[in-house]
Amino acid sequence: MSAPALYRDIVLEHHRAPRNHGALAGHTHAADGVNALCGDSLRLELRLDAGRIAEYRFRGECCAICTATASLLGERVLGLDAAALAPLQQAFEALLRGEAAAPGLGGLAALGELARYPARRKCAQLAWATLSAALAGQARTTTEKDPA
Amino acid sequence: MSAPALYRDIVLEHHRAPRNHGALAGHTHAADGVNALCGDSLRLELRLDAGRIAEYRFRGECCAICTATASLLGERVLGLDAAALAPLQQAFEALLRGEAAAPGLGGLAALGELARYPARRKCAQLAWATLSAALAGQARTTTEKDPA
Amino acid sequence: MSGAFDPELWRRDFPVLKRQVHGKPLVYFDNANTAQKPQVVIDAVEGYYRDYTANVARAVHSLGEQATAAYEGARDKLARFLNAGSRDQLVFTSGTTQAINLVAYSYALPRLQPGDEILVTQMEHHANIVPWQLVAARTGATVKAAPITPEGELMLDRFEAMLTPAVKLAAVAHVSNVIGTVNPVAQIARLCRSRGVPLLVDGSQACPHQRVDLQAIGCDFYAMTGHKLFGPTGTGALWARREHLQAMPPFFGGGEMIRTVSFDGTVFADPPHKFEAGTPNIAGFIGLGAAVDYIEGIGLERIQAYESELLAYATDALLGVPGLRLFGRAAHKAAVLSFLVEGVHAHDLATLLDHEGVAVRSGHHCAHPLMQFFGVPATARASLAFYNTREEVDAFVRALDKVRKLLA
Amino acid sequence: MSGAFDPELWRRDFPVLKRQVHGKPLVYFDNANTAQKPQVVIDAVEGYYRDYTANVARAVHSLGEQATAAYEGARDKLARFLNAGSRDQLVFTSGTTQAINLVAYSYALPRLQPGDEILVTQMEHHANIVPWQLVAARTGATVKAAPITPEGELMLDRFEAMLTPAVKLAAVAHVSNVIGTVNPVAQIARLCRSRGVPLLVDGSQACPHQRVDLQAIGCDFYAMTGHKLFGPTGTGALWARREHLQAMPPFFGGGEMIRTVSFDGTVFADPPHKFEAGTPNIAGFIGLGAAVDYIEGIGLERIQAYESELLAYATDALLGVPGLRLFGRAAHKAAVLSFLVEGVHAHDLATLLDHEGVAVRSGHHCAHPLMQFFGVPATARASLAFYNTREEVDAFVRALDKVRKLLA
Ligand SMILES: Cc1ncc(COP(=O)(O)O)c(C=O)c1O
Ligand SMILES: Cc1ncc(COP(=O)(O)O)c(C=O)c1O
Repeated sequence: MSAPALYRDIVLEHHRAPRNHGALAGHTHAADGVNALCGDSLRLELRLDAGRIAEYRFRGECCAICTATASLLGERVLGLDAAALAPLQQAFEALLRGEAAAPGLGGLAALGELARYPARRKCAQLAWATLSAALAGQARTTTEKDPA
Repeated sequence: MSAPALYRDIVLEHHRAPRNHGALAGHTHAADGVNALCGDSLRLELRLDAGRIAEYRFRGECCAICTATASLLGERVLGLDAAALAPLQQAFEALLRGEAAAPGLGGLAALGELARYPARRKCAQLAWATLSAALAGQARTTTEKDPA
Repeated sequence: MSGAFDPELWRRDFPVLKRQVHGKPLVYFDNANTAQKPQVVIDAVEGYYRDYTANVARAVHSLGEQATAAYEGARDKLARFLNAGSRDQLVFTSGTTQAINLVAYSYALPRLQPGDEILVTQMEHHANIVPWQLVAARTGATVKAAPITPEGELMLDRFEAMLTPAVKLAAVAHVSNVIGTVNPVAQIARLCRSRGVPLLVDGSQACPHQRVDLQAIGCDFYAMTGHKLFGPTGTGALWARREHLQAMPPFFGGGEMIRTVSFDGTVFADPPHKFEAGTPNIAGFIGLGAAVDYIEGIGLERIQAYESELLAYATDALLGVPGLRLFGRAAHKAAVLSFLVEGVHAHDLATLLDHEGVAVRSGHHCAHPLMQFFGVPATARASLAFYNTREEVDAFVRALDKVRKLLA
Repeated sequence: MSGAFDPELWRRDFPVLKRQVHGKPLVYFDNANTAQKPQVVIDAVEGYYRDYTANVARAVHSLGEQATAAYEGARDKLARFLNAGSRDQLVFTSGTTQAINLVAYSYALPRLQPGDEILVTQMEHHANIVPWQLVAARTGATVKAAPITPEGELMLDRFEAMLTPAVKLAAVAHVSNVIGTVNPVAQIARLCRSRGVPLLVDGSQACPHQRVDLQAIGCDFYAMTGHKLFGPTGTGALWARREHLQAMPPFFGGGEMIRTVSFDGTVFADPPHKFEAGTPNIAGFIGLGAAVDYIEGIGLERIQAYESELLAYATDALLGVPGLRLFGRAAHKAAVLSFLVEGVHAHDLATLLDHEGVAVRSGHHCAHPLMQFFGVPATARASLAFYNTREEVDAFVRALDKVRKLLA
């Protein structure tokens, strides 16, 4: 099977060998993200150090898109100031809507194909939502927003 | 306007000059029939003599089909034994379903066109229903059976 | 302006209008009952069944995504059409009847207390009376009706006086389906707001004939029907203020209106999906989206201008028919003409007009209280649309004349 | 027998089946979600819109009579199809969801008392759980679920033991939409009758695949959906015993469900119209009538025989896929196959199969409690119909293999 563009090599690679996978002892922030509609569930644990994301670990029962996003997201945000995430998330949402990838997105740009898969977007949004929740001190979040 | 067959001469004639129209002082049986769906309402008064319909009078706010039926029905049943009406009513119902007119129907056969006007059948059935109600000692009846 | 509006142009889009009835060209004057459908609507329905039949919101396969996009796209179109504020405030229903019942069961039923009142008007359709009676009967509330003038206009001062503290909900037709009266719903909404009474507007007869701007009206609930808006049967919508939709418990239980279900407890979805359990009328709503596009392509302002000229023409013509009584002479009126001809019953009128090709409705028009007000059991009703013409009005009046001569 | 059944013959009647998806011929295996429509159904819908669009039961003109005859004719057809006893026992609804909610609101809600119970099963669709939860929450009743075996069969002895005096209603799927289990509904109905417990059967998934004989089943209520029976969206029906329909108060208020309305009191129509307020989905039901004719033309017995062969073939083929787990192995089973492939999430399966032209559904299938029973958040599901073929099953398995190699 030639992989459809949504499952391009980088996505498959992060699905098979996710970076920053596992639990994080001594985390300062954490959240669970679930999407019962899809059946994705994600656990994210972070250690912040003076406002910066010093460590990032995730695990869960997720589809390939969700896993790859969580993995690519970790790579991208490690070392960033938590306050700097909002514009990045906006750029990612624009990508999902079909706009060209902003340069700052890094590896996350590989998920641009999702613009053509509206039903799968929440799979990628779950990692983001869980990150936001963890940073906001919410223990749980969901991307079960209704179809739009 | 050439009258459509439903409004054939005999029907129009009985609509314009209904027989046995009015009130009946000293009636032994009476009933009100209404059909709020159509807006027909009929008052029927009878005098029975030894089981026979000796007098028959009707009045009301009715459409031409209803008036003509009540008038033709009166002509047909005057003098009849009330117990003999059931087969006549069955023959009339068969007529409304599109079967050939039984010879016993007399002038009522003129209403056979109603087979092609399902929405108008209740207009003719109201006179029959009111007659049955009066004979059964019911004060009120209706042909608001649901469309079938 | 009306020189620019050529109904013949639009008639071509409606296959039924080419039809004959009893050998005569069809004159379809029963638009308030249900409207005819333009080819683009028929094509949209057919296109879904032919090319991408799939359920919505449940499938990640291509057909499912295509169906979902078209179905939810129809919601966007309708939201723009009605100036709904947000697409999430539009709940799809099977029609106005379901929309009003949704408010009755999910909004009114849990709130009503013995002694509470619901205020309607004397000119309402049964769909805007009976649901309130049903929930009133269960709660000990009562339904009362504001009176109308002999011309068929709502007595606004009386309505205002009846807005007592006991009134917990008011429900008013935007346009009467029997006599065409256009009620001043924005003004009524202001009255209700100032008394803290939520207002439902029954918009079934308004949407096809005038621009409906929900932001400008300012009501709490607005119910509409798709099949009268040149769309498919089995479609309609309830619009509501966001805070009501948030606060109301769900109505139907089932698929698509939940987040999670377990026997320990169930979490519901956000509006509008909270109120849309089960598989919706997907083909119908896709067709409704096409109907909205079609109407927008003509322009409701032009439709309204043309129809009010046609109404004036038809009113004059009818008043020339001897023995004809016209019901409803509101100053602000849609193109609906209820009438009777002396000595002729409404049903005979409708049957005999049909023999001349003219389709009008006869009966109580699901508005018994209004019939009682006029003191008649039934009327005949001619209700016009933008694809009707003066020539059709002429044919109608000629046919009326024949009927009158035959029967009266 | 199956030599006589040539699916290729029937495939021609379904325009969608000629379609390609991502450049591959469409293999539509999402029939339990919604079924494809034969041309005769599409034509019936289009014919109404093109030739005789009119409202039903309200008009005496020709279009109205034609529409009413076609609409009520569909009721006759469906009544015969289900051996309903009488056409008056069939209430048209927008689908199974509305049918079950009608029973919940009009039958259960007025009867339930604190402490009462409603008995369902672990394999129900949300449409047969959430309505009962909603009315239970309002009345102080509770909903309990009879367990199933690991094979996905209802534990009948446990069901029987749970039929305690507190149980005021039982509600059971005829066929599971997730695992295809065919429940012994006639036997369940006997159990319920002997305890005096009314039984509702959710027939959504049964009607398209086997002969449903309501007289033989002996339940109290039966709910079905038209769009899964190759008919239009927005159609369905509730069948009920006559005494229930007589005793139940109306549900929706509005036009067509009344005799007379006044502010002093309203008199309701007889069933089924008592429960059919407002303008129905006329085009939809006319299409459903055509769907019933179409299915009768093939014969449900032949359909069932063919589908069970196809199920055996598909089951064998799937069990040959390494790492594949099949959910539900009931002895009596319809052609529905829920599965997961080790290391592959259901959603990735569905997306990648779609790229090979194969439409399956992934998710919880509106059956969270059943997912919880199997301990998985979601499955992929292939659900077959009589127009599916062995060649399609082969293509599906080849596609599965590719997906597995790509992801696992
Ligand atoms: C078993 C079962 N019950 C109920 C439903 C709900 O049917 P509908 O969505 O047509 O109302 C479905 C279909 O999704 C089903 O499979
Ligand atoms: C004013 C009014 N309200 C409500 C309705 C009911 O609409 P529907 O039958 O589409 O539910 C109608 C149409 O018959 C109407 O004219």
